[in-house]
Amino acid sequence: MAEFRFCVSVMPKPGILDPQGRAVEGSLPYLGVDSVSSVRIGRRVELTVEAATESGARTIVERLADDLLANPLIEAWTAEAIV
Amino acid sequence: MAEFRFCVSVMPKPGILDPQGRAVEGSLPYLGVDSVSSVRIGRRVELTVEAATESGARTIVERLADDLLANPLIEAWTAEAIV
Amino acid sequence: MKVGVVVFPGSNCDRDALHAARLAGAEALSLWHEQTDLHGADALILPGGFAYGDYLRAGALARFSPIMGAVSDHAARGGLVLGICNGFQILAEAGLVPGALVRNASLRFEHRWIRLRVERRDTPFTSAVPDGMTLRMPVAHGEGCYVLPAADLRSLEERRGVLFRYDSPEGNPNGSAHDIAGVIDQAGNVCGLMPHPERASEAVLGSDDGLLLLRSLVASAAAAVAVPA
Amino acid sequence: MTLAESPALHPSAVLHRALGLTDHELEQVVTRLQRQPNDLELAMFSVMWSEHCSYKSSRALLRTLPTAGAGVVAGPGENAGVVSIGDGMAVAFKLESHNHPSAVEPYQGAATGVGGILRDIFTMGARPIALLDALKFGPPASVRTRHLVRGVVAGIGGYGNCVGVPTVGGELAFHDSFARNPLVNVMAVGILDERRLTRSVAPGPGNAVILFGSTTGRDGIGGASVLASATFGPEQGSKRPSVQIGDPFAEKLLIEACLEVIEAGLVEGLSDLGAAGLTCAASEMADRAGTGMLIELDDVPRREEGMAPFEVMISESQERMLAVVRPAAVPAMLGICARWGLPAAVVGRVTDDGDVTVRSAGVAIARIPAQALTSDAIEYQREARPPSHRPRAPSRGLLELTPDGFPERGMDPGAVLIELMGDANVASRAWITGRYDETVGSDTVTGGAHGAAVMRIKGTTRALVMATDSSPYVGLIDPYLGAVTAVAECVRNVAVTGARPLGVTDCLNFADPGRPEAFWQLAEAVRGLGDACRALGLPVTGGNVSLYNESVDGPIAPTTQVGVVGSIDDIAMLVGPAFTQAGDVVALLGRTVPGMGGSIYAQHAGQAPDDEPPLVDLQHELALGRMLALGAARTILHSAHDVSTGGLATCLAECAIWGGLGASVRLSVRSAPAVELFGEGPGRVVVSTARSLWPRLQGLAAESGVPVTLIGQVGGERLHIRLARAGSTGPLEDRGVSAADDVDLALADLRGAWQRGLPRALGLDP
Ligand SMILES: Nc1ncnc2c1ncn2[C@@H]1O[C@H](COP(=O)(O)OP(=O)(O)O)[C@@H](O)[C@H]1O
Ligand SMILES: [Mg+2]
Repeated sequence: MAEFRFCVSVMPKPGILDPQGRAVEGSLPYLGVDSVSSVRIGRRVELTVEAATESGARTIVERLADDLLANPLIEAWTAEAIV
Repeated sequence: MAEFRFCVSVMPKPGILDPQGRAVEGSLPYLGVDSVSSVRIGRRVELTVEAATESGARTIVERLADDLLANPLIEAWTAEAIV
Repeated sequence: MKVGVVVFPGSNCDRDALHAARLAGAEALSLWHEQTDLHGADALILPGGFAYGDYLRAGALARFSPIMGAVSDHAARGGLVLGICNGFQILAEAGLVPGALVRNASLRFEHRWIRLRVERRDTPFTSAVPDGMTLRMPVAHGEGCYVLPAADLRSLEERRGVLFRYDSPEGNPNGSAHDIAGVIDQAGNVCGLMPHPERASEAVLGSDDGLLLLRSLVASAAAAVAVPA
Repeated sequence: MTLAESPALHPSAVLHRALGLTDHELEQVVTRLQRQPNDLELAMFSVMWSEHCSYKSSRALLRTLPTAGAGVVAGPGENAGVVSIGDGMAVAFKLESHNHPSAVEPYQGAATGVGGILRDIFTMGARPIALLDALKFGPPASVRTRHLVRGVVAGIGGYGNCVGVPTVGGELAFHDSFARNPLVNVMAVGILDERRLTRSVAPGPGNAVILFGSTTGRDGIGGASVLASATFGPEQGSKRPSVQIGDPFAEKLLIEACLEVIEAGLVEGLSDLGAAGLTCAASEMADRAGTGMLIELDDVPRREEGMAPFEVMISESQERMLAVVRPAAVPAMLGICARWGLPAAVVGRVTDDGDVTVRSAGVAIARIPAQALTSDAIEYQREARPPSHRPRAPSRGLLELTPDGFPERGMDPGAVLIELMGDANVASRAWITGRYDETVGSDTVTGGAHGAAVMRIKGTTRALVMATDSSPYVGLIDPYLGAVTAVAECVRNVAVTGARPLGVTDCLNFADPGRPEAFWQLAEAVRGLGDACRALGLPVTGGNVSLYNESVDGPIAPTTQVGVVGSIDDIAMLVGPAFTQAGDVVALLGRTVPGMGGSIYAQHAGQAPDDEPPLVDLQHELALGRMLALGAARTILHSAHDVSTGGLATCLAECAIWGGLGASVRLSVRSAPAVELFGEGPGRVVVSTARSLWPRLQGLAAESGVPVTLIGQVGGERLHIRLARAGSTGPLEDRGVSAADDVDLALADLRGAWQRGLPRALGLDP
């Protein structure tokens, strides 16, 4: 058995409103920033998986992401191994 | 001028309590998952920057991360360009 | 007639729900989330609060609590389930009612007294509400903005699945689509709403309008008990 | 067991100074130990002898406070004061500050402040039923203030809402002196069955000591991190987080678990872990019981690897408790913790040697008499010196006054009233209270928006009434009077509802006691607090002292925060502040006293008629309180609202706005219109009642020895205040003053100004 560290990024689906992202955009002028747009805010989950192989670990991560970490109605996720 | 898309990952600093991560870990047994540990939860911010060069864009992103996106007392961030 | 109130770690309106269910005439018992049987409860309330701290997403962790299997089975058998606030979020995460509840548009926790329009009186949750009456009760939540993809929203409206809407001069407290405050599932026996009827069940607290919903629940469940299917 | 001489960790011989102990204090440590302390022991002394834990500068003063009273079940010295409310029930309440953490990290600072004060309540066996937050910030227009307000309010809501304790009241004030040093004082109130009263003691040598709740990490090591840097090198040490993160979810589980183990009779003593963590809980519990305690350091459940012994002993990780449990009850206790998902471990036992002994790998690495850390900690008699000049009332120069003290001719007092209604210190707090769950628990009868909070007690006809007040503007001019004013106001806020005040808690927010002027302020405030409570017959049942509240801008306005809890037997008799009935008469109890110092009007006017704050007549306050209780019990009062910030005019406006009913009032001008309308003299209450009850109200006032004046009538959609010269019924035109000296405003305009005031001042979205 080995340990693998993964990161799952969960972002609001396109079309789902993202009030947090909008709030950040709204505060940019106060920081004197006018070159930033399309801010989207999501979650980043890092976790360690114990498994025999990386692909075994990935399977577990993907199940977790599907079942728990993201709500498929409103969010999309991607998972990657962290080195 | 060109557009660059960046992602800023904001995570609780090492040693800083992460109640979210802890709660997720605590409920994993109910999902039948026992091989996952060290869960840390942070934010992922995606944004588009208009700048002449990527390094110019990065400077803006880094300033934003410092001033607005992360709380330096308890959070650490990293920024990377998304392709 | 027994109402079971499910207690998740972090639930904080469970005692309020028990109290209000008793005021509505029920025998009320609390059901610890690690149990897998309902101890003879005829109707269930998933109370408000912050199950698992509402960490990750409100309701996301609670839906995996051991008792949720029994809750689903109860619902599948046609048993009544009422989710209030956090309970609504849990039902939505568990897929027992349609939709998702996300951060309030204001990005702030909102506590205020609102008026609730009751869209249907032919449900087990609203049968005791007099015609034309709007209900006054508090909302208290940070993630109560109801979202549903446009097509699903249309079919929800078509099947008259929206049971409650905000109807206050100050407007919708959270940015919910179509001012939706509460919905009912397709079969009509699972209901979730963000406002707190249990906190508006005695005049001394400012309103007893909420008791009408609990009375409806208790009467409907009692009727179902009296005439076993 | 012998104490292993652990090697000195710090290269320099002046470790004690780096830890914040003076040379004299080190000598005192050596005297008490009768040997040199090792580094771990020095760390334990340094946190326990801090001002925060030892009250070394204030202990002598606090001893002068009256603490005895009917029904007091637990007074100062316990985690919270407890007063009996009859039928075997009692109320636990306490105020506490979290000022400095909130200045650094407003969200977490405020959140952990809420967590800490709640633990003081449920430690005693009480279920927390209410929170009140008293907040002081700098000028509302400043960017720093806005950042702090947002963070603090979000933190209080974030924690309180999640644990499910309603935040039902509080206080909010702005003053330049709080710009860099905001005050975040939180009061918690709980109810318990008296038989379940649990003390923070470690009785019974041989009993097990159980640490439960969250695991222990490196949170809040703060100053003592010099020890870490000595061991690990400066870079690593400076990375040590000292910001504490609150986990309200863990706290909620902790509340339920604690109440369950107390109900089951499993604990002999229970304490929360706050400042100085395990060291403080262990030594206080042992000292109070006259026992000792052995801590097996290796058994403490940890969150991080490689923690040094001192880090474990002084960690301020949140949401932890220490319980003393009979050996036979240990499995049941651990079982309940497990069911609530809380890490728990036996970490030691009670001993009979009077020492706190820390052991690791079978070796004692610290041994200190418990007394030396707590009741026999160092104490100072600081020097007090009154300031050479009294500061004048703050000036901003918005309004001009003519020498006779009247608003400038042509100046409309209605415009002044509108301005005051929108002042950040007076305006509606709805923006803040709307962030707090005010109704969770299903007991809230009256929340934070209007005067005192009222919480019914389920299953009874009773209610608890609670409020918190302070008077920093008066305190700035006269700290003694500031404290007296705060007590009088807070007691009055409770009394106007018809409730009987039960006891007082306080939080003393002052500057560096090493400066004689600052210590004088503290000493004066404690004198005022004591005098006021004695005069009103109320015990001080507990409180908190927060010193060193100053910044590069200088010291804060001396702030004596006061909290009062009262009880009312029959909630049906409750009197609210709002006008209820058109046609009712409006009367003023008490008399206008001169003095504009410290008033909001003085801040706006720039030049007040005088800089003297109004004096408080405590005998009158006592009579007033009795009269209000009788008035409620005999159902003579339809409403009662006390005159405070902004004076009689804003008081009337509030009665009208909240009731949705206007009023027309005629006031006799004895001194100057500004004093009558906007003076903040204490001891006054605006009441309304049916015209037919007016003779009974007069009779009650006479019987109570309280002056009462009929001033008007409820009704309409406007607030009309006509100023008349004393002894005459004629208007001021007689004196050639324009009719603009009348206030005549639509309720809608008053309400608008009042509602918009705070978001506008703070630049927040409404
Ligand atoms: N200003 C005060 N007035 C009355 N009692 C006080 C005051 N300050 C502290 N005390 C009492 O001293 C004891 C220690 O206070 P504190 O260290 O704040 O307790 P804890 O650590 O449990 O919060 C408590 O019993 C408290 O009530
Ligand atoms: Mg304590």
